[in-house]
Amino acid sequence: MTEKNVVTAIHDALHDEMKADERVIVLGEDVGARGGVFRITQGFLEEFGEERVIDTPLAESAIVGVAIGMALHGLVPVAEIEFADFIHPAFDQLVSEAARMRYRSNGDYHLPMVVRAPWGGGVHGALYHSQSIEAFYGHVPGLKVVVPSTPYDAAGMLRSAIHDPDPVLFLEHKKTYRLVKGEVPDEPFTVPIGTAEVKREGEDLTVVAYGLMLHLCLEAAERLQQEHGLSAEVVDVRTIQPLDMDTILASVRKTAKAMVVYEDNRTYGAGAEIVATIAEECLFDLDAPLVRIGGPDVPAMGFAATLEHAFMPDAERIYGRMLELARY
Amino acid sequence: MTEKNVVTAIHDALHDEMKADERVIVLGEDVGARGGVFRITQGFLEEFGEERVIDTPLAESAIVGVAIGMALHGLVPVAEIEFADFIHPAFDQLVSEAARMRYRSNGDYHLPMVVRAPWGGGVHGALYHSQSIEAFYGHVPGLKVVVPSTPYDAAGMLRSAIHDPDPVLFLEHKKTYRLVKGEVPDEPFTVPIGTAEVKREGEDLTVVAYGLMLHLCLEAAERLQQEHGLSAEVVDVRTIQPLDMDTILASVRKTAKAMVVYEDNRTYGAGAEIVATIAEECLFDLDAPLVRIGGPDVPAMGFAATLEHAFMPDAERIYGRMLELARY
Amino acid sequence: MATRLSDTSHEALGLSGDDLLSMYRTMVTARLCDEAAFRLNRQGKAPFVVPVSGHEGCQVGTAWALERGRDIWLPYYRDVAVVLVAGMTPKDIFLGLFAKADDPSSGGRQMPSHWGSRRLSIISHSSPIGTQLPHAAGIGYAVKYRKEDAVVACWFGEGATSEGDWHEGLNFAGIHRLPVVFVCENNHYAISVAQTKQMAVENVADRAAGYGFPGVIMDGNDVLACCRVMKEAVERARAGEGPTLIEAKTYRFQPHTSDDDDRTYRTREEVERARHNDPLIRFAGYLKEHGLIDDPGLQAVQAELKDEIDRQIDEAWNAPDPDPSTLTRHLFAEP
Amino acid sequence: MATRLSDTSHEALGLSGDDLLSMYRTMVTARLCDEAAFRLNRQGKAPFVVPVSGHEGCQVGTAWALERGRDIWLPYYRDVAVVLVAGMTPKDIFLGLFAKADDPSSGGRQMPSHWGSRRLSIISHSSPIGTQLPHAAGIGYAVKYRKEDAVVACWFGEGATSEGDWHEGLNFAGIHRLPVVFVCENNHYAISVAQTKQMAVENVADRAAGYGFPGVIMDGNDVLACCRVMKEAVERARAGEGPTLIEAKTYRFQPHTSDDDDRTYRTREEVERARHNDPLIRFAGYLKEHGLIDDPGLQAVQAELKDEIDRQIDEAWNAPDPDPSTLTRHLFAEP
Ligand SMILES: Cc1ncc(C[n+]2csc(CCOP(=O)(O)OP(=O)(O)O)c2C)c(N)n1
Ligand SMILES: Cc1ncc(C[n+]2csc(CCOP(=O)(O)OP(=O)(O)O)c2C)c(N)n1
Ligand SMILES: [Mg+2]
Ligand SMILES: [Mg+2]
Repeated sequence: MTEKNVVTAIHDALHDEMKADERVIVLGEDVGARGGVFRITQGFLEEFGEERVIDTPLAESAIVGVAIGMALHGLVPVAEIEFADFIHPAFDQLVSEAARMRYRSNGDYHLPMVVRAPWGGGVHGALYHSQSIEAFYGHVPGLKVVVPSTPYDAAGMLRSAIHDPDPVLFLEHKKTYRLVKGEVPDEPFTVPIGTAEVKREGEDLTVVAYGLMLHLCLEAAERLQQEHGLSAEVVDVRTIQPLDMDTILASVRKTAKAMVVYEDNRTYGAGAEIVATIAEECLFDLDAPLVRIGGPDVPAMGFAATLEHAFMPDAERIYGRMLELARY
Repeated sequence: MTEKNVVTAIHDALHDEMKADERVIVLGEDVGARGGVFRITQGFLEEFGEERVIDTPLAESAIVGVAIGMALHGLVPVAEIEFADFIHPAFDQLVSEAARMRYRSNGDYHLPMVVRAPWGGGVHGALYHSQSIEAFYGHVPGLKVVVPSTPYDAAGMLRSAIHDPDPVLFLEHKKTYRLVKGEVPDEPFTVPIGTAEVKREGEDLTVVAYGLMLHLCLEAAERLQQEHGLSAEVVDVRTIQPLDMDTILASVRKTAKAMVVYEDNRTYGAGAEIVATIAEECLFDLDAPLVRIGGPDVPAMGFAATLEHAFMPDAERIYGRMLELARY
Repeated sequence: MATRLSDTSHEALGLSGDDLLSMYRTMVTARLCDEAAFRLNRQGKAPFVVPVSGHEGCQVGTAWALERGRDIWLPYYRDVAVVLVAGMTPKDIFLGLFAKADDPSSGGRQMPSHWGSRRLSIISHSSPIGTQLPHAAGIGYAVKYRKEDAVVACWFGEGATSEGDWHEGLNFAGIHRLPVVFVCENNHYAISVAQTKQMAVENVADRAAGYGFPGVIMDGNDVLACCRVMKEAVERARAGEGPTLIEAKTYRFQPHTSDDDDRTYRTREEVERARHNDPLIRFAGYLKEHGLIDDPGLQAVQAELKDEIDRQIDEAWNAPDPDPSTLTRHLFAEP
Repeated sequence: MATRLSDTSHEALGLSGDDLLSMYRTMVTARLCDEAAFRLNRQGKAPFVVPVSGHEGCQVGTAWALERGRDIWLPYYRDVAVVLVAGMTPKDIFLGLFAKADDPSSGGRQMPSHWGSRRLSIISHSSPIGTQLPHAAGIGYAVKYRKEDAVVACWFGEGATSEGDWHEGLNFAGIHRLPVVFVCENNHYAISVAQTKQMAVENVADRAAGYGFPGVIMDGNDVLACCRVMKEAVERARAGEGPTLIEAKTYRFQPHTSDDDDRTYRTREEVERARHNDPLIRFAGYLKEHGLIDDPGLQAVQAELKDEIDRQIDEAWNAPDPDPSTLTRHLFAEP
């Protein structure tokens, strides 16, 4: 075990996978000499060479489309989109191509490939370096979409993603990169895609979250315990698609109250699906209305600190709603 | 009043708007000599000339991006995407540009533009000519997304869209094009964007739908009335974004039971938001669990008739669930 | 004299008389598949047909320069004749047309003429135009990375050249000098949109210079010219010299698909004029000139192939439909 | 002799000595804004800076050929000097740097250097690279449709040329012969990615042929050369002769942004070498050669402009922040 931040955990896992398997290659903007703008691929060019560490032209549709071609012909590409905000030009390649290759060929072809993208706000990223994109891609059958939030999960799920025979969109919350630290095993290990995890056990309400919000919820849950002796069960979604509703529903059935917290624009966000499924599956187990906390429905957070703060759900507000719900 | 099908209603409304205002122009693939693959712009080239009826290259990102430029400089472009399935290459232009121009310029610029796209299945369209795309775009603050389902609404909402100072994604269900007929006023009229409508009044349950599904729900409601004397209130969503939850919630409060029907992939679909909001806003008014009927979570319907039928929610299945819910 | 010149030309290409006859049979097969498909369409047995007629020359000519079992094919929907060269049978094509469970491309999931077969190294493609260009580049990269000597060939219409993906795919292939041949079947229309509304240049091939590799224009109705140009491009690719963009000037004789009405956008005279350049007639003339076949022989080929195709159509027609329960299969790897 | 040649050149361009001094002052202003911004960044007062240094020559040279109040500007983030020519003040720029409520581009919503102003006909742009190319074409179409004589100018780095939108935008402009000038500021890097990994050609301008209009290469560090080439392109556009793609070869002296560390991808020697071609030094030399200014004069300009900029920075710094309640405004038209 070594204590690592999220960047190091991802760097190391990717490094080990590249070392273990020549089929694994990385491609993206600035992944070479620069080692990635967030330093995920630092040192890779020197160690693995230009053929396996490809600085691509500024062309996201090609990054994904070329990765598809590589995956069709025996490689395991790990593509990086510099910021999740810039994945949109590749929307068609992801939705129409990557997600459908296996299905449309009736199982004849498949695509072992990963697309990594740093997402999320709280980093002075303004309108185009702060976005949440998981709801768009969660809605695409044929794509797996993961949102690990700890160094352990990030390392373990990246390994699973690379080993997965199907395309995985691997979303890394930028704000957690250096903020969140944790123990990571030194030996290879995996965390399965498609499983949520109870990150904190509790009795009085269930809080469902992922990304940076998970950490704010854990913080608020701790405070709720200390200040009021109320215990919140915090479930980390971890995988947006396929969504592990079993774990979420089990928790809600236990606590009878549920709240979902996400940073993305609230309307039609991922939290809608979670709340809707709870409402369908265990409506009569509930002791309180369901609660969603999401970002406001504006394009994204502003650059001005005042506007960024006004956008992001914060621990204080989450805490307030948790207390209210627990006491309902 | 004249009885028209949806194609004719849209054709006529667009024609009148072009006639009334020289700023209105249409652009898209095959909109000129061919009059559009669905004949929406038939005769336009002859009447309005090449300058106002632009056959574009096969490049959706440019179609939307060029329309943005036109809207920035005094025109009111009505862009056609040949099939909604092919709008994905323009995702970035819609999400990052069209939806954000007003917001990012702090109100300095705005974009009076419409993007029309035929969507939906049941037309032997297979994986790439049958898709539902409303959930992707409904999640984009700054875009209005409408889904009229009758000739009257299509004509009235298209006029509203063209008069709207902000970008509107105007979705036309292909299967309704020639199937659905109805009376349309001969004089110009509008139907406001952002309002749902109760298309059939009822007491025993609320059914929320749009597109082709609306018509299947109305059919099933009629049968429910005739065979069981149970009355379903059918709400036509009409506008996906901004969503008129007031009308929907009022109906649910009245009937205490709700079901949402949509053709799109079920998970993370538009129905999730509607159900989630009902669960948040009137949980304790409900006498039965909330019900969602959506398409299966596979990329799209197959070309084989067997696969297409297996995908599409049909009137029989909707009827069955309505009966079950009404009797709950 | 003419004879000798032509002689040189096909022999210089390393093609025997049998090869030529075999090429001709493939072209005729493609044409007959079209005719049968439209007949079935009128009978209500085939809801959607994508015709190839007019493109057989450039398709067979270019495809012939590749090797089955070695090279990789990325055709587009118009490429009936390309997939025949790649190893599909008329039965395969009609299994797709009828959306049968055994359709090798997609098991009846995709529209007809959306090709794919792992066994034959035909890469599955979709309907959105132009998306396969980056795939071709990626496959080319993998071929080079794995030090294989395969060549990747990617076909598309001139309409596809307007898409951003087209640009991005060619640019990537150029940067890494990948073993990819890009083949444009320029029939001057994207459905109804004439070439002049698609681009301000006469030749798609002129764009190759902007990607750092050669662009070559050829008469798409001259099957041997196409084969020669393609062979050179394939050799360049195999020798590690990078991609080539080749452009075949051709024409589509039928409407865009069975859903189209081409009378709205092109005159019957224009279509008739184009038929004078029918690649089949021209190639038949070449074969006769070289004494490889005579008129009765041509008729016999036609009749024989027609019978064989009809037999295969019957087989395809009687094959089972996809089981509706398979709708949810093959989303991800199955346990 | 050299003097005379140069004389001809600026006079042939219709530029007076005052014009040249005015151009020079704009270039110095841009450079000084950079220096101030980095200083503020180190002081923790400006979290994000996008430098212009090195690009002042091609920016002022090209922008000068347009007319305020008549023409339309689509700059990209590097274009501090372009927006100065278009009418923004240093104060405007620093209001943006500090994300103040009065930032004319976005009221503090966007990152610094994301320009826009309806009053000045500067079209608002976003961060995603290359998206403004189709906008430029669309504006050009509207200009032509409305029979105006405005010219649309669109600036971008060579990195942008790899995006599909770039291709689609130029293609559309070519087809309709729109009054658009496309200006590539080729500094040979897209962040860390060297030009050779972005394209297999030496000149972006070579791609213009594929869109049916001229491509012109120029020394981006020679402000008058840039002005001449741009003037010709603007005249062509105004005369209804369609677009031009012009390419300025230049260099970026600073890291990509204040978040970048360019030592990871280019040597200090390379940067030093490029500084020998500093457009400011070269232009100062030209002015001195023509007796338009002397060394004390240059120093005086520098000092005067620095004071003025510092004053404007103070004003900007003291301006109010955006009210958080405005977060939800301007999503749609307000009643
Ligand atoms: C992205 C996308 N946009 C639009 C369409 C609709 N469409 C199908 S074929 C076609 C024309 C293609 O023309 P071209 O590439 O020249 O090929 P051809 O049919 O002439 O052989 C169009 C516009 C599509 N399939 N995909
Ligand atoms: C679509 C998109 N992808 C990636 C980025 C990240 N990015 C910002 S600037 C840049 C490099 C741009 O290079 P170039 O166009 O040459 O302009 P320069 O900065 O050299 O002036 C990149 C990759 C982005 N902003 N948008
Ligand atoms: Mg064509
Ligand atoms: Mg650059």
